[in-house]
Amino acid sequence: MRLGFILLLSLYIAGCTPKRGGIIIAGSTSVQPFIEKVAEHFMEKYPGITVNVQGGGSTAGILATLNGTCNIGCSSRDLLPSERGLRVVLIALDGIAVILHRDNPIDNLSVEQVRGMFSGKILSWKDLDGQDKDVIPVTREEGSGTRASFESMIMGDEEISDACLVQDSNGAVREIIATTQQGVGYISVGLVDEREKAVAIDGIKPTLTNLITEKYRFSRPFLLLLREEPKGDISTFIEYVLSPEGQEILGSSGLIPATQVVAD
Amino acid sequence: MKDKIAEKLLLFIAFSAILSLSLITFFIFQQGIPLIFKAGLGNFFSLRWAPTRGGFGILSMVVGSLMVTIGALAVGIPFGLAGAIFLAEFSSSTIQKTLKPVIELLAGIPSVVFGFIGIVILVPFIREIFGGPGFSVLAASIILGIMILPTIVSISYDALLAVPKTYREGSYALGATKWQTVVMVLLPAARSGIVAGIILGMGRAIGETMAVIMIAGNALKIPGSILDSVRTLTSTIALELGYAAGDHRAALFACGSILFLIIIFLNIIATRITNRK
Amino acid sequence: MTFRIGPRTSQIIAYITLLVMTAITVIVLFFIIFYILKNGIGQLTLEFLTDRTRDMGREGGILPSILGTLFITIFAILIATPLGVGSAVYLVEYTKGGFIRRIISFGADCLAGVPSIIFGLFGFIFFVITMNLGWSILSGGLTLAVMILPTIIRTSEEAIKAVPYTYREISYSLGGGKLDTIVRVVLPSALPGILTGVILGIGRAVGETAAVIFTAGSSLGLPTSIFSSTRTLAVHFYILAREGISMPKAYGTAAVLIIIILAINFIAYRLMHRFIARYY
Amino acid sequence: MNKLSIRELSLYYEKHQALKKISLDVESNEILAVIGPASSGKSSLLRAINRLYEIDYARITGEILLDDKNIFDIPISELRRRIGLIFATPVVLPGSVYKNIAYGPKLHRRLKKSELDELVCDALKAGNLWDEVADRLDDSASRLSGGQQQRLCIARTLAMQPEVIMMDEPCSGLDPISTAKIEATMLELKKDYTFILVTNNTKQAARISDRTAFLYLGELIELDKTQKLFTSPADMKTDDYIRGRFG
Repeated sequence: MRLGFILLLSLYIAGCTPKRGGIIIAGSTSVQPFIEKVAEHFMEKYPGITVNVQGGGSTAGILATLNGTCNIGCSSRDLLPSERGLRVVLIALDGIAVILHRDNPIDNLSVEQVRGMFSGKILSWKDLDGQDKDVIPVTREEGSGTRASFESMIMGDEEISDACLVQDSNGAVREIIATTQQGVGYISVGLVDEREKAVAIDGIKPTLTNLITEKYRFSRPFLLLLREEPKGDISTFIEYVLSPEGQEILGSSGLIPATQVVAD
Repeated sequence: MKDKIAEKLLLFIAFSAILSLSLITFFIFQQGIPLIFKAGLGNFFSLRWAPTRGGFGILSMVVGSLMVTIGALAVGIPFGLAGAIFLAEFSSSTIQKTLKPVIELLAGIPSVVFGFIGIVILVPFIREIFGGPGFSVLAASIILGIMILPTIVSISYDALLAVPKTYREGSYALGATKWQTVVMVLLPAARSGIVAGIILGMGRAIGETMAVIMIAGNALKIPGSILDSVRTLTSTIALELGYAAGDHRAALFACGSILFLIIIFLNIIATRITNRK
Repeated sequence: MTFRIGPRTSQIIAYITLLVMTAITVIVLFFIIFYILKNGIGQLTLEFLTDRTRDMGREGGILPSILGTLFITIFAILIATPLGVGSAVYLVEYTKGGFIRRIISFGADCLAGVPSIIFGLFGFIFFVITMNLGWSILSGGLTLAVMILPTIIRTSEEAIKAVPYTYREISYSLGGGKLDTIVRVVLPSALPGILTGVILGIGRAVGETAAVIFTAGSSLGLPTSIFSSTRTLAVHFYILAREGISMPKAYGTAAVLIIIILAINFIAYRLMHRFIARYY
Repeated sequence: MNKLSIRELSLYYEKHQALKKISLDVESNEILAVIGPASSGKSSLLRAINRLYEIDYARITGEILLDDKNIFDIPISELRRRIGLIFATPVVLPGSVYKNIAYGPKLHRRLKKSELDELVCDALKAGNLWDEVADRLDDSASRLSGGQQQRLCIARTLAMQPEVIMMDEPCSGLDPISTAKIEATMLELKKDYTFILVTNNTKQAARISDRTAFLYLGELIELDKTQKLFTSPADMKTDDYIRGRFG
């Protein structure tokens, strides 16, 4: 019992002066899988530096960076005016793809049609020359960066209907669309796999070329956030992400590397 | 002297539970309650949940929580009571000794595993049979019902066993069958224990999060049928906490406060009932 | 003519109904365990258990999650056990009814009923943010400690109550003080019962998701200190399964989780049994 | 001289008064038997003397002197070391025979292993148990027979080197042979210790005690030489009791 107390006390003292090992990255669950991949390669190249990557969400990442809970924040949306003051590093652009079950005959949708399905105006696939079945739209949760981008790019002034299923990650949305024939959802282009398909919007497919040339307009920035000028290990990591090697990893995962955007 | 110090120290330690409870209450309420007044009660108990655009209505989530809880009880109570009665009155002591711990083991299975079974088996099954997305009140009710079974079986079983032997003997002596004895004597006598078990199960169902997120679909709309998707208070918190900031986060803590109040209320009732006997 | 079911017939109908319903309950339980193990056991190679997690869990093993779970659980137990056992000792040995006893019991009962998501919210706002411990083993462990505290209090209380009163009398009559009596006689006698509570607490901590995902984070790195963020087995499984990252790995992780939980419950059950055999 | 002096002792459990103004003396090296029907206050008397009543939340008035010193002026653990108590049912603590005996001495002072070994051996010998358990000191004490367990309890008390040994119906659950062994032990130990023996068995009191006290409903009815009390009691109630007319 006494031991427990001493332990508690020492923990408390230790808690007041946190010394944490390695680089902690936190934030957007959309950025997480990509940065995780980069971090894996980074740690192979620099075995002395550990990188911890976790989700939490864009907002949590921004807050965590502001109060120092993490060293680097990730965001999949631009900062709000109230959140300014952080250093922002653009690492890539991410296209948002509207996805359907792979057996769905439809390959092309207009912005209005997508908006109609998510706002609850289009209730059956029949209205889209499909089968006479209900549309099951799957959206992201309130506050999600992907949802915010989707709302501003596709929904315009209309609100996403309450009847949509809600999931809290790209993967979870994809999982439902992959198993639900009537489903429609939206996720990062880089995460679309063979079990579902990304449809063309107004005739333009979300391919890498179309994204780079901005023919496919639905994309958003992936940002790393810093509280101050990066030093030491943190700066090594940022440099690695922006190096040709780091950018190649992001590019091969289906993102548009920042260097290419700048080059355009 | 040594004894005196020990007593003081132990008294201090003994307050750890109530202290934790107070800290939890304080922090959840401190984060959540101001928003309720800022948004106004009318807004807070409305149907519009758009926390990034000033809509803080939790009504549909409260209704959702109640629906899955009632659904879970509809599954859990009959099976739980049947199991308890069968174990306590209709089976040999060997079966009792083996089955009771086995059923209690069910309580140890992590909720994510239940949710997973829901995703891979129950949801596709419902989708095949009834159509629709499969993520539904029905799926959540069945999975939650299974999850609260051990609580109900275990507590009801103990309550049945606690009924004095003389009651049974008295009833048999009057020529009643076992089943008649159960219905007319044992269940009424064990009523308070059984109700306490059900209330604790109810608390577990209303507070479950991960399994519900995985299988309920989480649509905000109040479900029109048991095949529709549903959103509970708990799933809202877990879904949105990661991305929430400012008033949005406060709104999630407000959801937590309401949930907390419901749970404490249920606990007080359960304690009242158990203490009465 | 009205048809009435006689008492004998109703007895038979009731018996069959109860039998069938109980059988369904038991079958469902076994099915869940069997289903997970059947699909997951093939994944359980040495490599799976001892390798780092790669590509978000699509490749590699679950070593970081095993270690993370282990550290968080040990941490939670180290904190909750002294507090829980101390509270139970105080409840049984130092209070005889009265206000203090009622308020402590009420606290423990309410805490036991608090849903894990509330612990998650609390841990997030209190340990992660207010105390600035970040997403870490420390925050997760402290949150879980609070969560399993009532389990340990309750089982220890029962175990200590079950120690025969005469043991205490003997110890006092031999000149032992209250503390001597508790430390040398009561606690050793109640040990199996207390351990049962601790082990049940471990089981709860290992299987918990909602309370740790917001306090320990979801980092896949190998934990290096108590300030490392980590992803426990349950959280890893949740993310694998929910985001459809890799079903085989999800089944494998679930199998590990189920095996640990079964083993823990089995040990707890055996200890409890030995304890009951000794005192009842 | 008087080992123990009790003056006007009353004991209350909440409202109920279990002892009513008892005054009696216990002489050194005697066996004082206390007899009386159920709830006459015999056990309460013992629990008052070593202050064990305190754990029952009872309270007392009056005075108890050990070697002319008020028991409340003696530290409680020393008091209880000096006045041992043997209970009606033998209660062995969990653990080995050795641990049971060593429990008391270890509470009171630090001892080397060799000293402790010697103490355990002496206590078991004095308790007439050594021959039966010498080769199984590490066995669980709960495996001993009932009679052996009770002698273990006596040895456990002896190991603390007490001055007074109080026994609360020590033979109530035992067979005649075990009873005889315990009585023989007591008679042997009498030269070094003072005994207070509470018993329901009037024949046992008559057999081994020097003096006998008769308690009835918390009052001391009569105290006299055993011989005298059993042959010509002064009080009618005593007479009725020893003739088995009530109780």
